[in-house]
Amino acid sequence: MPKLTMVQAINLALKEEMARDDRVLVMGEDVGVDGGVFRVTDGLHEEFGESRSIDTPLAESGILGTAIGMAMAGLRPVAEMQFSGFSYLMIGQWEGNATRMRSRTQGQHTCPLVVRMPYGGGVRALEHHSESREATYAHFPGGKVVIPSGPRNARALMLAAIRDPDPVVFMEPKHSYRSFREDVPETEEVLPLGQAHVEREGDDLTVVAWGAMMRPTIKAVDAVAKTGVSIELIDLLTISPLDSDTICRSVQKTGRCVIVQEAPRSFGVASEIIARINDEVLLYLEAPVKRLTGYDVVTPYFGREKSYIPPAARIENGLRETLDF
Amino acid sequence: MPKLTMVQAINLALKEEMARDDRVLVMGEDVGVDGGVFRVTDGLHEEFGESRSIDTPLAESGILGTAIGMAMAGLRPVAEMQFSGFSYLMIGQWEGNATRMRSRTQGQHTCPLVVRMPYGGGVRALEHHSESREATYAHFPGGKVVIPSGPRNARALMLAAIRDPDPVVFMEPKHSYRSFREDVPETEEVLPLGQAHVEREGDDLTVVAWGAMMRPTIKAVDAVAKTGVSIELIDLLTISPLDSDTICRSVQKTGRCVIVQEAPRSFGVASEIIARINDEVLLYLEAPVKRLTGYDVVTPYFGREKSYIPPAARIENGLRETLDF
Amino acid sequence: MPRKTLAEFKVEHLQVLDENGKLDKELEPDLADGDLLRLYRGMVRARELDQRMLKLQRQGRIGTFGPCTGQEAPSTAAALAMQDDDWFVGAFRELGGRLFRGEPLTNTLFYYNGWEEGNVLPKEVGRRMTPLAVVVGTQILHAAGIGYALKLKGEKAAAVTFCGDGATSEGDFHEGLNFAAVWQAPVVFISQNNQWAISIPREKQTRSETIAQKGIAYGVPCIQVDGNDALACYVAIKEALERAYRGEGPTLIEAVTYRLMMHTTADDPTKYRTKDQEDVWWQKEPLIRFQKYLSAKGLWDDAKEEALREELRAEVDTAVKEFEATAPWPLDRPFDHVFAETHPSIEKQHQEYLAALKEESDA
Amino acid sequence: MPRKTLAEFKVEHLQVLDENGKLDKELEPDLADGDLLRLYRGMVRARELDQRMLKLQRQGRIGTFGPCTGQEAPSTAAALAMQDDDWFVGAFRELGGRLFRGEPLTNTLFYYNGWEEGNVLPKEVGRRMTPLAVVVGTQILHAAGIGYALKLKGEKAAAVTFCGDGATSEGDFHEGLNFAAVWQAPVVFISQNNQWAISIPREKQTRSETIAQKGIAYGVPCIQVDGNDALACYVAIKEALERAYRGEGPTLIEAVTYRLMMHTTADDPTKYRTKDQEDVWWQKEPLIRFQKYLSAKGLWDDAKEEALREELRAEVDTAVKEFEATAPWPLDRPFDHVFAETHPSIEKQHQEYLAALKEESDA
Ligand SMILES: Cc1ncc(C[n+]2csc(CCOP(=O)(O)OP(=O)(O)O)c2C)c(N)n1
Ligand SMILES: Cc1ncc(C[n+]2csc(CCOP(=O)(O)OP(=O)(O)O)c2C)c(N)n1
Ligand SMILES: [Mg+2]
Ligand SMILES: [Mg+2]
Repeated sequence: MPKLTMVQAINLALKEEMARDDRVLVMGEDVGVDGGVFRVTDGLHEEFGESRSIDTPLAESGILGTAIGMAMAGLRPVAEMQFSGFSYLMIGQWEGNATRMRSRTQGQHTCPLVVRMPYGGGVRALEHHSESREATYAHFPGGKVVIPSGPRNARALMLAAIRDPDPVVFMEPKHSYRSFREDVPETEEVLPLGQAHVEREGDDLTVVAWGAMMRPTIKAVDAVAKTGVSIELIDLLTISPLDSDTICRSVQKTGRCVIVQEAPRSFGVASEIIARINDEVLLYLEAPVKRLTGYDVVTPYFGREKSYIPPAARIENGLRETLDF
Repeated sequence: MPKLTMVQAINLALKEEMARDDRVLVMGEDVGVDGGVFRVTDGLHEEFGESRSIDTPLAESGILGTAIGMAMAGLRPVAEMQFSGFSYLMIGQWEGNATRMRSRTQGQHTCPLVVRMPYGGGVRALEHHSESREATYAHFPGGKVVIPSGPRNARALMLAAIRDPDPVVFMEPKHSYRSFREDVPETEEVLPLGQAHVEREGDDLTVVAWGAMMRPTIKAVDAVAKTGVSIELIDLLTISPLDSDTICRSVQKTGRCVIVQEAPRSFGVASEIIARINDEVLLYLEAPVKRLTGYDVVTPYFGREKSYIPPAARIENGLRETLDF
Repeated sequence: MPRKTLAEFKVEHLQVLDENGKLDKELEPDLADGDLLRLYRGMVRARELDQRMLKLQRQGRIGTFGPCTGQEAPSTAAALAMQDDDWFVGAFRELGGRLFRGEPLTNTLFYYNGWEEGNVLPKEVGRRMTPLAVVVGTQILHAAGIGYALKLKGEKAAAVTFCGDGATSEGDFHEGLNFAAVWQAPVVFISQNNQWAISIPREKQTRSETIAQKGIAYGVPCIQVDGNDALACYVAIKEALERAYRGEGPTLIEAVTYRLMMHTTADDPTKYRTKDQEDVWWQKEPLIRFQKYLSAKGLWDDAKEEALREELRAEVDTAVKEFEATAPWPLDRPFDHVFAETHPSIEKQHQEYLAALKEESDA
Repeated sequence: MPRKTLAEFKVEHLQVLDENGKLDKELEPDLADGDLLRLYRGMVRARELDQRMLKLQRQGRIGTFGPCTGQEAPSTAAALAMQDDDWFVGAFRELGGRLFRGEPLTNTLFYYNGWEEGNVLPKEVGRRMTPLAVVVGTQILHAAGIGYALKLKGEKAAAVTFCGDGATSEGDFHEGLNFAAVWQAPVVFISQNNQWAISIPREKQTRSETIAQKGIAYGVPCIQVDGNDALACYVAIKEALERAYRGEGPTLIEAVTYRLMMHTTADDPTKYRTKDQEDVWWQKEPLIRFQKYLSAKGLWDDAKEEALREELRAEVDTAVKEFEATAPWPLDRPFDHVFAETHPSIEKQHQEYLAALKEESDA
């Protein structure tokens, strides 16, 4: 099994799927000749030509809006937003059309497309290049939101997202793009959307994280586990529709839960998870669910960004506090 | 005290503030000569002229983007999105500029502006005219989200919103636009932003609602109260920043809570309220917090809309269930 | 080196049949009599349904709707000019074209009664026709994307899309024309300039002398046509389609027309425009002149007109009866099409909803 | 009635000083020697800072940044042409103009080191200058709104805004020009067409022959200038400003230039363009020809050049030293400017954050 970075793994998935299915194409700003500013679409231009790796004009609504047309006409576009911070310009098309075309026409027209977008902080980038706003997309019915946490699941989820008959926002934690490698099987591996993954099993505490937060969380979990505590760690993988069953089953068992979220605290994904726990297994809780999150401030420029994203030490403290409650 | 509808009360606030402060102006599609499709800006054109009641071209990003420029240059624009369902087209400007200008320039440039938008269902309108998406705006730091529930607080909150030094999304429950009247004082009344209002005091159960959900909720609360239960009813008024103190103090007292939300359930405002209760007063809870909400489906067309928005009977059932838990 | 001219542009206007029914023989399209009659019939059919809907709305039998009266020509002419394999990507004032393409009359009735049923078309009709686009201008981009797909697949087909004059102010109009131009995609953009966007007159919408010239910004061939002249519309659209089929990219057509009725039934035009202006445009409306044209050709007379009107009114009657006799789908239908396959968390809400409905109806 | 021409348009090109320093006397602006020298100095100052930043970035002493080398003329000429009361609404390649308007060199260093400090300007400078606009094209609308405000208040002032060639594809460009045109707002739109939007060449960005002609879509006067010719830039901008002051509305100026360096330091242009193309444009860059022009006027010589360069390098040295000696604001500063007044729920998070920081540093 080759050891790949997440960039390489997503690139592999795109290549595989474009080879397998000639309806699939990639499109966006600089995705063609340049291979994408993060090189995620590198080589696709050479292999599949410019008509299937489209360098578009600089217009996000234009990219999604035309992708919708392509999807309705039988193609399977994978559109890139260069950074999630520019994706707000296409929310009109997302909310107004991509997520509604199926219900609007009762299945007569559909939008099988993927919108890829690097998100999140930690790469010393300019303003607007570091936000984590999965909750924004998760609140719109009719669209799915997927966030991989490592190379292997990124590849398997990307294959699933492209094959999914509905529109998927695929948010790529750019902090994890090249920071580590994983074995990625040579043979095809596809993970189902809408299902969380239990990364570590345990009995004393449930920890939920996703995307770039998985790495510091694993670090914290392992540190605390060394002290003899049994921790269950859940990687969401799909944000919406949310797999509450896996979470609630775990909390029912452990009675304690910590959620680690990069985004600002309020109205984020962690809140929804707490609400699901409240709905289903409140009476099993032995401590308040803890949210370790970003803060309700405008994302700081990179000079002051680091400590705004929960670092491993803070997560570790949070785990201990919840265990000691 | 004159009895006014919410449309008249907001119109009054705009008129008062435009008369008091010549930096204030209204702008948007059809807000001028026509007086707005709901007549909220009626008469402003005659009284203040077309340069302060601006009929803009049909472009939502254009409306907010130019309003931002006006605000930076010393005006106090009140921009209308004709329906909240079209406001997604301006989220790029909202997230990228309105909510960030203060922090970006550390207060050197600011965006004192209001974006008014009718939202919500119940008026038999076309597709895209019935959504309730306050959570989308609430998750962006740096902007406030305000929702009045009746004529009197609509007027007092509008005055506060216009005078606020920061950008405010002012969501108007169009179902309540003309469905009832209230006494609105002749003298100026201004309500502080960021504070919830305790509409009824009580000891047995806390109920939280906002906007158009207040009316059916009051009905349900009154029906249940007749059976000798003491219910505290909180009207949020400001969605973000959220006044958790008022909510948590109440739940600490009552031990039970029901939240009524028009929007789809997941990743909505109710989830954040539950999370705040979890953070602060979990141990006082005697029952799971109940969410009575819309569903995670694409908002149905008006022929099937009614029962998707929590009706009074459903709320009443929910209150009883939570009391009986 | 003085200031030197880099590029020059002009915008043309096309009229074939003037408001008095006077024909420019040289420009007359070569249409078979049968096609001319179908075109006329298509326009009258839309008018009849439109006017009936106004009555139904006033009687509270359907919800708010946006009439198309006076704007029958551009979309009906387009539908005549198009092949089955071309995509029809409308906004919301193309009743003529939609019906001509085969949309049943009942769909419009369902739709404006707030039922998703109205968007479900017979397979052959719906295959290459998109549903009404309520968010102004967004469909323009879909057409550009569809055009790209047609080109990629090597189909000799085009996408024809419509928008209003107001819609040209939206960013999506700009992005749609630009993408289609860069891609040289087979797309015909038709802006029905009906002079108004609700209460906003054309002069407040944009300062350009014409809507057509907006094509210059994208290097897209453009023309203004008399949008109440079905022949001019046909000629320009046919030409644009041929260009598209030949791989020569998009065209922008401005069809100058007028919204003779209110914006929607919720609107009161007396707030913002004069009866005089309306009267002037009633003189220019598209049906009368076409009728004169057909009569001059010996294809039409009063008896035929009466027979046609009667037939179409009967058809509308039948559709209204069918509509009113139709039981709506069950209330929980919206749960069926959130995704292709439901998800446990949504199915759970579904069951909860059904239980709540039952409880409420039992109470 | 044949197809009749409704409207005709042309787009002009203006060059005053060609790439060899040859001057068109007739078009030469009437600028005092002092102004010419200030203009040159302003461009060289930007070049010196830009090149130093490239070095700092490679040494890891600042973060990613987007160089402006080769594009000094349009914004510096604009700054010279503008009054203090005009608003400067830039994108991110107007280093020349920003410095000319009085922005301290250190601001750019702070900014690209990831500190909000970089956006806080001396009061008089910041008063009518907006911060860098990262989301492409959004600032264009702000300029239109500022223009409206100036007009409403009756000020004899204008907003001058910049964007790239890529930015013209965004919906906000379209909406900004349209709003300003409808309002006849005093705005000068300058598109620095540097041929590239990261890796996307101008031909893939739009099919129009010029960027300038996009003004036709809005009824906005437009012109293309040699954007490496500071005199042509000055002439066109001055003319546009005068028009704006006279209440005659906006102008669109396309300044044809070239991005001589990478898009940002994170970009590798060898992936998508040739060294040859870059070389051709190095021959046309703006400083050399202006130096020739000044020399021909007897205002410049090698000694002066050397002295200027030395002086400016020393200034940059000092700024870098000051930057590196500056302690950043405290880590919790972002809590101070969420709103004018904080809110209990945010203050609570603030305290929690401070406690976490303390705990982490104690550990
Ligand atoms: C994005 C968006 N903004 C606002 C509206 C509300 N609205 C519906 S139709 C309309 C006017 C449309 O004018 P035009 O494009 O000229 O089309 P017409 O109605 O004249 O056919 C407006 C403002 C909308 N549906 N979508
Ligand atoms: C809305 C948006 N989309 C994408 C980006 C990423 N991006 C930054 S600069 C740039 C290219 C800009 O090209 P152009 O407008 O020509 O300006 P130039 O960089 O050439 O000065 C892109 C795509 C962005 N900052 N904002
Ligand atoms: Mg119109
Ligand atoms: Mg460029």
